[in-house]
Amino acid sequence: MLRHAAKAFGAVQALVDGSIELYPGEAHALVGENGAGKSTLVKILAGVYQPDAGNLEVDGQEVTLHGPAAARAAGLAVIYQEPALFPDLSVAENMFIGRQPLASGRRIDRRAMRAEAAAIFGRLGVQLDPARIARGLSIADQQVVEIGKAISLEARVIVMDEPTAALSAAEVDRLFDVVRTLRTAGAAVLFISHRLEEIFAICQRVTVMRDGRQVLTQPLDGLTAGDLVRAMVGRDLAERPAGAPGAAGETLLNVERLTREGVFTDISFTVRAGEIVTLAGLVGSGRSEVARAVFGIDRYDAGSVTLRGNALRRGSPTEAMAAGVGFVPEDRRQQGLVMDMSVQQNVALASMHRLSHAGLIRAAAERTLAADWAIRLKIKYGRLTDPVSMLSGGNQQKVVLAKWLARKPTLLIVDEPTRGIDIATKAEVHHLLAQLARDGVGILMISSELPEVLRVSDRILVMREGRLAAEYSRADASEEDIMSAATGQLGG
Amino acid sequence: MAPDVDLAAVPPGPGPSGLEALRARAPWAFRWEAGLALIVVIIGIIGTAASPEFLTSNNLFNLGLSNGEIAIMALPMTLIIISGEIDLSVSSTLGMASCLLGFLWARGWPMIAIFVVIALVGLAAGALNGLLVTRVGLPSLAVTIGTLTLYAGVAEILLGPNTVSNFPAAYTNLGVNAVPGTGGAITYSTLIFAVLAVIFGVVLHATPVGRSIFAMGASPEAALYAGIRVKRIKTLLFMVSGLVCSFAGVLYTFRLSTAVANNGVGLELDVVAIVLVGGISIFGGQGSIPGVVLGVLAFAGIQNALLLTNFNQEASGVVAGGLLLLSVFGRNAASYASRLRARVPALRRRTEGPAAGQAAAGSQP
Amino acid sequence: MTPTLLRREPPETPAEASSRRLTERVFRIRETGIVVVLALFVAVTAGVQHRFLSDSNIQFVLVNTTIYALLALGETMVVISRNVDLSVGSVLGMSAYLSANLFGEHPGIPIPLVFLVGLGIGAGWGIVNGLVVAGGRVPSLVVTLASLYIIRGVDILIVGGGMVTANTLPGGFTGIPKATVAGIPDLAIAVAVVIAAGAYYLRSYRSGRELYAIGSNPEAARLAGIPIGKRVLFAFAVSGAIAGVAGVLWAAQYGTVDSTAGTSYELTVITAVVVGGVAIFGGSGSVVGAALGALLLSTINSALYVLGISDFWIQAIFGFMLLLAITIDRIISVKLTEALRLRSNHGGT
Amino acid sequence: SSSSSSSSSSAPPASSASASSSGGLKTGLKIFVIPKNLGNSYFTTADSVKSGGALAALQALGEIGAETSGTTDTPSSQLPVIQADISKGAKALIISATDPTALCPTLEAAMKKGIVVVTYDSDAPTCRSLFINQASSQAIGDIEVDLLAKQLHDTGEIAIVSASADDTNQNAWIGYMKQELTKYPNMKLVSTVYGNDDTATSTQVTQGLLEQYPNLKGIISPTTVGIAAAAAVLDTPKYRGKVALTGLATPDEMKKYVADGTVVSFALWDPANLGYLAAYAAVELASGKITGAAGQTFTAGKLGSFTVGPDNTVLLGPPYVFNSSNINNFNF
Ligand SMILES: Nc1ncnc2c1ncn2[C@@H]1O[C@H](COP(=O)(O)OP(=O)(O)OP(=O)(O)O)[C@@H](O)[C@H]1O
Ligand SMILES: Nc1ncnc2c1ncn2[C@@H]1O[C@H](COP(=O)(O)OP(=O)(O)OP(=O)(O)O)[C@@H](O)[C@H]1O
Ligand SMILES: [Mg+2]
Ligand SMILES: [Mg+2]
Repeated sequence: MLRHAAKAFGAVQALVDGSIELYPGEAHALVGENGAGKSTLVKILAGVYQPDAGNLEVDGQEVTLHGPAAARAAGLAVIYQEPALFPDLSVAENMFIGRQPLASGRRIDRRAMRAEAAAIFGRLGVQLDPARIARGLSIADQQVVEIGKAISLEARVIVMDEPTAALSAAEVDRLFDVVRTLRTAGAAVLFISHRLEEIFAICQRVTVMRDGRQVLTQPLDGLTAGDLVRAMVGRDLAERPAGAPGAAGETLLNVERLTREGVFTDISFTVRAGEIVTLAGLVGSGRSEVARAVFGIDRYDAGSVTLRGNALRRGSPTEAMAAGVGFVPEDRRQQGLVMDMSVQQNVALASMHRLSHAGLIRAAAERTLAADWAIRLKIKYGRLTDPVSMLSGGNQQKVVLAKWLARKPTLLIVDEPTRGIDIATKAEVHHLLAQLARDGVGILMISSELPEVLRVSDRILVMREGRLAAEYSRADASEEDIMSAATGQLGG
Repeated sequence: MAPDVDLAAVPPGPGPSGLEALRARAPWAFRWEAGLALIVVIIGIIGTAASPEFLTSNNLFNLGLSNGEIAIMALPMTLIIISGEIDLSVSSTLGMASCLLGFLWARGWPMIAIFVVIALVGLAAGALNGLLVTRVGLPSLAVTIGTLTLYAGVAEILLGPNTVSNFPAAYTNLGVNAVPGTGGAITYSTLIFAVLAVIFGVVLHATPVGRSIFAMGASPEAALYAGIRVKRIKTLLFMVSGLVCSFAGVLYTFRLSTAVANNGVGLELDVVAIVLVGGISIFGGQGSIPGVVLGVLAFAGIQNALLLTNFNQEASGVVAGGLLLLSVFGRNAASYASRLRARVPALRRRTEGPAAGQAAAGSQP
Repeated sequence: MTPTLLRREPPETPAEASSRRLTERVFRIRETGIVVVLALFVAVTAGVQHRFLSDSNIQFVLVNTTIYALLALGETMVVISRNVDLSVGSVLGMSAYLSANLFGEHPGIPIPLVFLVGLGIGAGWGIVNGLVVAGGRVPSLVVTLASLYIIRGVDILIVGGGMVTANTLPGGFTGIPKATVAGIPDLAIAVAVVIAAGAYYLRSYRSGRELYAIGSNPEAARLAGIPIGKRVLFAFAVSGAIAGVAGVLWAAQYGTVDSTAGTSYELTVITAVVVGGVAIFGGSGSVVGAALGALLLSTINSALYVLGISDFWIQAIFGFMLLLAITIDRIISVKLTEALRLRSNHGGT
Repeated sequence: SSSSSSSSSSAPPASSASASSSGGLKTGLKIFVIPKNLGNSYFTTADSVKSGGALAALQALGEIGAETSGTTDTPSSQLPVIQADISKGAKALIISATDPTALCPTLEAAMKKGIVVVTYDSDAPTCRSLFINQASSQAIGDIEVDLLAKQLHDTGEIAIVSASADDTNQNAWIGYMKQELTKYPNMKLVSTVYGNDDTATSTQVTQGLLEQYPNLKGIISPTTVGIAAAAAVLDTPKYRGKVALTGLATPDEMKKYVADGTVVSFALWDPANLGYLAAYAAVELASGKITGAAGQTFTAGKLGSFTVGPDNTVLLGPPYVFNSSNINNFNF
């Protein structure tokens, strides 16, 4: 258990008074808005950060964790919010690095290592090749590997910082089975998520944090989602209507028989002005690849992409942007943000030319732009000139959104736009998307979270193994339909 | 739970918070450039103390003369390193241009025509680097080590054993005479460096292209997703480098009024060293032109001061290396200071902090 | 902490086995890339000038390779950990002079002892590099660029204009590079063994794998609790030590040593490493590849001389060959990742 | 004078005790000795006090001497040093020119300031008062060919391992070698290769020669680095005595190879004497005792008296031939 831990980063007081108690055999939920201090608390438990104050006890013994290794030795396993794999090592080695099973003479026993990895993936019900190198794994696959690693540690305390953020329903269910078995095996699980339904699904007790403080800890039964949200936000959250489907206008985007060898095949769909079209499907179904191809990041082998009737050159994001396309990618740390750059520079990154006069960037204009969007999206930051890496996961995601909204795109592609975004903000984002649609922007969304899909989409396209499996309008879509289409149990 | 309360009650130390305040008010004081400026001043003082000759216009002239080309080549190198690449072929590009100049002049070409050819060849040399890096996807370190040899080889082919030195005085004087009205202190190469420095500075720090260069250096993928033409800009940077270096080759040739195959051999590491002393991060994404200008001053100043004192010339390498180390540590000292606040309460975790974390940061080429 | 429970799980699935075959092929092919280039090159050269394959020339090439191959071994360990050691040339130079000088100072000093001294000098500098890099949170390229200057400077200060001449060296010492069994230089065999050992260590021992992990993603390595500082320090120490030994061999091979020994070797070694398919930004590559890279370089070199190419063309051709070699190697590896991507998506996640 | 100097150039360098400072020479003059580059053993021998070179002579004459230069033998590394020396108030410069055209503007400026410029080892004809020539290029070219011819009984393929292709000295000597070779119709120069005075490169070019010309009978290497590398390559039963080697080398470098028969004989002058003579000439000039005009004579301490020849050149003497019989009398 952790008591009264405090942690500050420079000016930012990330954690004021975070306390949490975990008991064997329980799944304990930790919730809070973006920037509430959850990950910071996690990193303290993991020995990554040393608390400025407060103490940590394991089995009643006070311990000081000098580093991740120490935490691991103390029986804590952590799944970090942002997967951190070794791209050049095999999946199996990623899981067992530093503790590979040994054969005679302290040599590494590769076979045993792969067998163990395979076994764990078996338990998780995923088909991931332990011998494949990690480079090129999708976020989801990366998350799976992280989970596998944590399980393989057979730790007594397992901390999961938003493990489901990148996963879709099927994988989530698997994960929950695993959590349950872990619990019955007597381990304690600390589970962080912004999806409250998940919390209620597997957790017994909950701790709510607000602005770096523990504001509530009690058993879940008897609590409602509303109670939690109130505790998190500190006020009642007016349930915003996602907004009625705007009158869809002219066809903006027209994707014809798009194909990329081995990733996706024969994808055709359109997005009209003022319409929100969602690509649903299991993780790894190739949705991001389609989006990347449309935006010009990846090349495609066949097919065509036209915007307002004029074809987009393949493999040229610059051209797509010029034509008015915006793209919020799924991996904010690698693709969405330049981590070393300041919040303000990141917001301005896609609008530099608009912000410059006579070829020179106008600093003032840049600042106002950033400040303006920071307010509109309620971004939590220290100074606009701080590196964006200082922001919490959710706030980072908002910065990415701001970067693209600042361009006033005619077509906005958003890949997992609310990944790791807290419930209040998520509502805002949904509202924002709806508003954009109403203003005539066409939106292509990728989401692995069915409630979200059903909530905001006008039309839903389901992908399976790189192909379009089904299409629904919001009216006649249900979670069941989508899941079955995505997994292939579609009757005919 | 008394101890807990006590612990929780520990207020942040006043010292660090004061430091924070200062940092907030005067961030520049924490930049490496500030420290470097200080070093330059110190070098100036020591130099003058060591030899009355140091600050004479005559000596400044010599100083500018012997460092002009290196300084000029450092500018494109700065942009390239910030963009996350490196160009080791600068010296052999200089040599190749020098030999081309001699080769064509010996065949009676008019100077203007020669300049045009040299410019084109320089651009082509840079383009080759750029294309191999951006299109084939080879690491620039490897590519430019290769072209370092290749271009030096071309120089050899051009002149072989010959030395060309009958260049018209009108040109060679540029190397010997000072810019009029500067009290004989400023060489033409110094002047050119100053002008280029301003241009490069503006481009890097005030234009979208410059911002893009920082972005692609810090995170190529994010830059791509922001619609920045990473490959194109990088290729252009290498071409600019080729152009500037071949221009430096012309200056070099006229200064020594000699075109010979081994001109400029081995300068590449000096150029890189200067850029690094100037506070450019070798990982890309960080640095400034003013820093590099200061780096040039520090580097040239020290070398020259050593020459004037009867210091054993053989050890100049030791001093240059020392300066280089000082630059990296100095840069960190600045950030140590700013991180002081985070470190103070954590002194007890000596074991973790430095070793692990810092190696993580340090362990990239 | 290894979960022994799980050991008794069903053995690998067919899919997995096949995939492993593929990934292993990846590694093998990385080297085959160079082997192919090498073979082609030798074939062509020998076709033009059959004496290129004469015993004596093979010996020449192998012996010329040994020093670079050794240095490449150390450099590879450093580069894999996402660092670089530019000081090897200077270290070699200093070790060459100081160790060879011992024969003059203490006539009759046992040769193995001299090698130990060289190794000690090298390891010393390597540890200094490592400590500064790992402990000082400073990029290795800058540090070792600095130590390149500094060590060479110190060397020049020590040596001055002096030099060690062959007459002070015992015949047993200068004989080392010349001894052969069945036409193969003993030295080449010894070096091959050392490299094999290095390769095995990096492939099959935890600390070896951790070097790859560090180079592949330092931040993740830290989270995984890998002792980054220790490992990086070790890599630099090994690189230095090897450079020290290489220095002694240098003295043995050339007999005359002054303060310029090993000048600008660093670039050649890094070239060998890169040509050998080691990723310059760490995480992947093999020692064997690097050694083959070194072999390729000195083969190209020797071929150009044996073919009697005009001296003025040699450098250009050499540079061209370099670019060609890394380009070919790159193309091969790209093809492989493509294959990998397609495969992984048939396997599907 | 030539006889006296030749005999003395063979004498092992005496300690500077014997130096008799001939009357009327100024003392306390600031004089800089500037070899092509530092850390080069040939020049260290020529300059240092220990070996009785230039600095020894300057010391004996009561001048303030110092050796300065860059670390690579390129004009761009030598030039700043010269400029600095001028700034430091030199009265005379004793310099081995890396590249006459590059250095001349600066050296001329120095002479205008009244600074004496004496070149040694490598000349800068248009911008110096005197050149101290170690030996006439003709003599060097001839003797190396003759030495090799004697070993090969005037027949066989031979090759040259030179330093860098743009080295004026090397090219001059090679020119005279080719001239001399016309005397030996059965000796065929099959190739000239360049080791750039780098040991590893010189080794490889030598190996290349051996493979390329299986009938190669002899190698001339008119550069100390080159000949040492070549000797190390030939020092195996396979080549010893079958491929002859000669050239320019310091005795110490060759002792081992002369002892085991890889090398029979080679030539050189005493670098120390070269520096010693240059120093005396510089002081004579700086003291206004001579102007450097042809025909003037002066005494250079233990080396006896010398006469300025045509082109304001002073000749140290003919190159000296080392072989098993005399090599052990020398250590430099
Ligand atoms: N390395 C850091 N440097 C500076 N500030 C930081 C750092 N890490 C986190 N912070 C700040 O601390 C606060 C808490 O961050 P934390 O990541 O713990 O939030 P969180 O609860 O995990 O949010 P999310 O749900 O979005 O992940 C945020 O305001 C963030 O800006
Ligand atoms: N950069 C890459 N290189 C190689 N393969 C990749 C890469 N990115 C993704 N893949 C593979 O392509 C397939 C589809 O990718 P991805 O998982 O992004 O699709 P998705 O439906 O968008 O999933 P997500 O829900 O993560 O967005 C997956 O099998 C993944 O492993
Ligand atoms: Mg978080
Ligand atoms: Mg995706």
